[in-house]
Amino acid sequence: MATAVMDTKTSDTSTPYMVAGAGLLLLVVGSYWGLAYAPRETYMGDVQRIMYVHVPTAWNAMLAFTFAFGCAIASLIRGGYRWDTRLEASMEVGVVLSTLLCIQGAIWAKPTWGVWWDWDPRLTTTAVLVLAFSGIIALRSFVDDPGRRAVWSAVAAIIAYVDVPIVYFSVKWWNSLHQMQSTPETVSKAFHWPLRINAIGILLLMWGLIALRARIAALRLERQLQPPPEAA
Amino acid sequence: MTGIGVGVIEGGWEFVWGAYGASAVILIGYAVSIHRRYRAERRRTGQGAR
Amino acid sequence: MLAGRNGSGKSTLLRVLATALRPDLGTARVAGLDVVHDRDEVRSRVALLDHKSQVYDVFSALENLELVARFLGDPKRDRARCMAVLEEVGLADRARGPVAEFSAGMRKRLALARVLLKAPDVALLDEPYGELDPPGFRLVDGVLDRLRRQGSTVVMATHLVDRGREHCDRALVLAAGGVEWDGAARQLPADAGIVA
Amino acid sequence: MTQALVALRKDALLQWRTRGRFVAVFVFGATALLLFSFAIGPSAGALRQHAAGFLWLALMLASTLALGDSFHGEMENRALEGLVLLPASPVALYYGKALANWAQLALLGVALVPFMVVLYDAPPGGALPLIGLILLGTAGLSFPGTLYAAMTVQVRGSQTLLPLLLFPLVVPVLLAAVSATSLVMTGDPMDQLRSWTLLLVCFDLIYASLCGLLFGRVVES
Repeated sequence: MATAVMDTKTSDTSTPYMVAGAGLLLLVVGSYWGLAYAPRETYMGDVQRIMYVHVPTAWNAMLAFTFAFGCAIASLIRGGYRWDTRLEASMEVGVVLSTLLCIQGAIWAKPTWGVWWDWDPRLTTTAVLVLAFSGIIALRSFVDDPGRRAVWSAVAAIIAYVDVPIVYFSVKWWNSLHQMQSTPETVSKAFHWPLRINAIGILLLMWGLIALRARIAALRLERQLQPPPEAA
Repeated sequence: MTGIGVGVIEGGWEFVWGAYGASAVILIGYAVSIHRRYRAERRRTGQGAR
Repeated sequence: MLAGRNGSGKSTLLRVLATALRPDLGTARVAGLDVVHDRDEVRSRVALLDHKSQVYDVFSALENLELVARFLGDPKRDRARCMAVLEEVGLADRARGPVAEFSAGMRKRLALARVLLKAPDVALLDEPYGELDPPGFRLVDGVLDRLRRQGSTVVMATHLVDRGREHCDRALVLAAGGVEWDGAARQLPADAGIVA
Repeated sequence: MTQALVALRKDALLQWRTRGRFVAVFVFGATALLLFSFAIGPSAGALRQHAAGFLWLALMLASTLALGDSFHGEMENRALEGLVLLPASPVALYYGKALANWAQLALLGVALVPFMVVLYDAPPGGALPLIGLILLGTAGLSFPGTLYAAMTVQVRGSQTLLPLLLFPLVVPVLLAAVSATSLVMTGDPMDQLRSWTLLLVCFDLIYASLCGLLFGRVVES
């Protein structure tokens, strides 16, 4: 069981780099398009351009945690460490993307609502998500035994992910008492292209990073698991 | 500065650059940190078993 | 009987056989059952005397045994049976006192009582003589004989080679996780695997 | 099913024998309530408005202490492992412990209410709905909390890890419980109490079943 740690495609290390590179390239293209060519939005003016990076980050952050949820289930059912390394990787990437999402959201809220944090249900849920999964990453660093670490973080990841819709609804009801629902990012047809390009860009970047981060985890695990000296 | 609230928002470019800057710093910074960690792990394992 | 220096893997082996520890590599079978696939079946047939006593300090000796009896769910293991087992391990007079005040030797006797109460097919005893006084030694000998009379297989890890030779049929000496010597307990050399 | 009752009886007896700890946790909760009022200042109006929030915050903080303690008895002599190897079903052991913890936290909540009423001059509202909400809210804390307590007690630094894992998870419980409690205390003009109560019930059901399923994996070595 311990030997099935490494991903199959370990020999060829360049694919993740290429995928990540392609992602970055697309991001540059999409951002340039959004900043330079896309027309100004009638009400929001130029502040609207933040959407071209904010919405794709939101989609991919959610995707990363959904993938982590899948890895957690697979890790519990299949055992072995392959899914565990992917769980660790996708959780970390998910936390980084969600943190970025909160920062972007705050920067977008200031000119729009005059406050850095407007308790928008989506953003508040993201903040809770960042805390929940950072807690799981902390749990992993507290547990030394690889087997136990794999099972426990998978259990915690499942519990945390199931909580996301509940947090969203509770914040939405709680928030609707104070102010009318903040306008969703209404993105008209003309603005779709930079959005899609950036979305695919971040997706590729995320995919490459998760693959690399999983290998880091696998290499660390291999060193930790040093198979017992072969019986003479 | 920007007109806040229901009216049309003029300017606000500093916020746009802020958002894109933060995104670039975090995404690229994180990618570099993964690359460095990956190289360190491969070197440590490279010297060991293989 | 299992002999061998500290850290030779005696306790680990017993814990794997008792399904308390999942083996990373290889397989293990107890009473013909695989410890991983038929885990619950193995558990119902096996009893482990661990170096940790596995008892609740805030409960009394009797309460601890009754708790085990209730979980085993067998009506004939009622309070009388628990008291009888406590009698056998010499704790009858301390049946009601909280285990927190028990000495290490008394805890070992209570742990032995748990094994006797379960009357397993296979008894895995890790250092049964540990922390016991001379009368305790005789007590353990009695327990070993009673388990054997009940038809239980006993796997005992101990350093007391002479007692092992007396009560066991077969002996293994472990060293660094491997088997160094395997044969009839009678022929077990006095210093096998323990010296040097 | 009988094993669950045996486990519940065991955990109830375990908590009764260690009731000294419950008093300490209660004192901690009461202290927290007092500290909140120092943080806000003596103005009755402000305190009364946030009374529900303070009650539930104090209860959440105190419950992490109670939950963290609930597994020390099990781990001392590997007693829990002793039961698992009988074999006692982990699901029964979980619900025994979770229900016992729930009862303890509910008792803690009810005991804190008079303190809140006195300190914050808060109208207690209907006793029955208030107790009902305390039951629903503490269930939401106890079911996931028991699972996380079983995990973190086996690890060093569990005092920080348990709240770190539990608090982000129970955000909906805090939001719903605080909103519902203040509605009970200060009147419910737009009849929102039902939706908050429904949310609490859903949370409790989801995590009572999910944690029961996953508990076995947590205690297996």
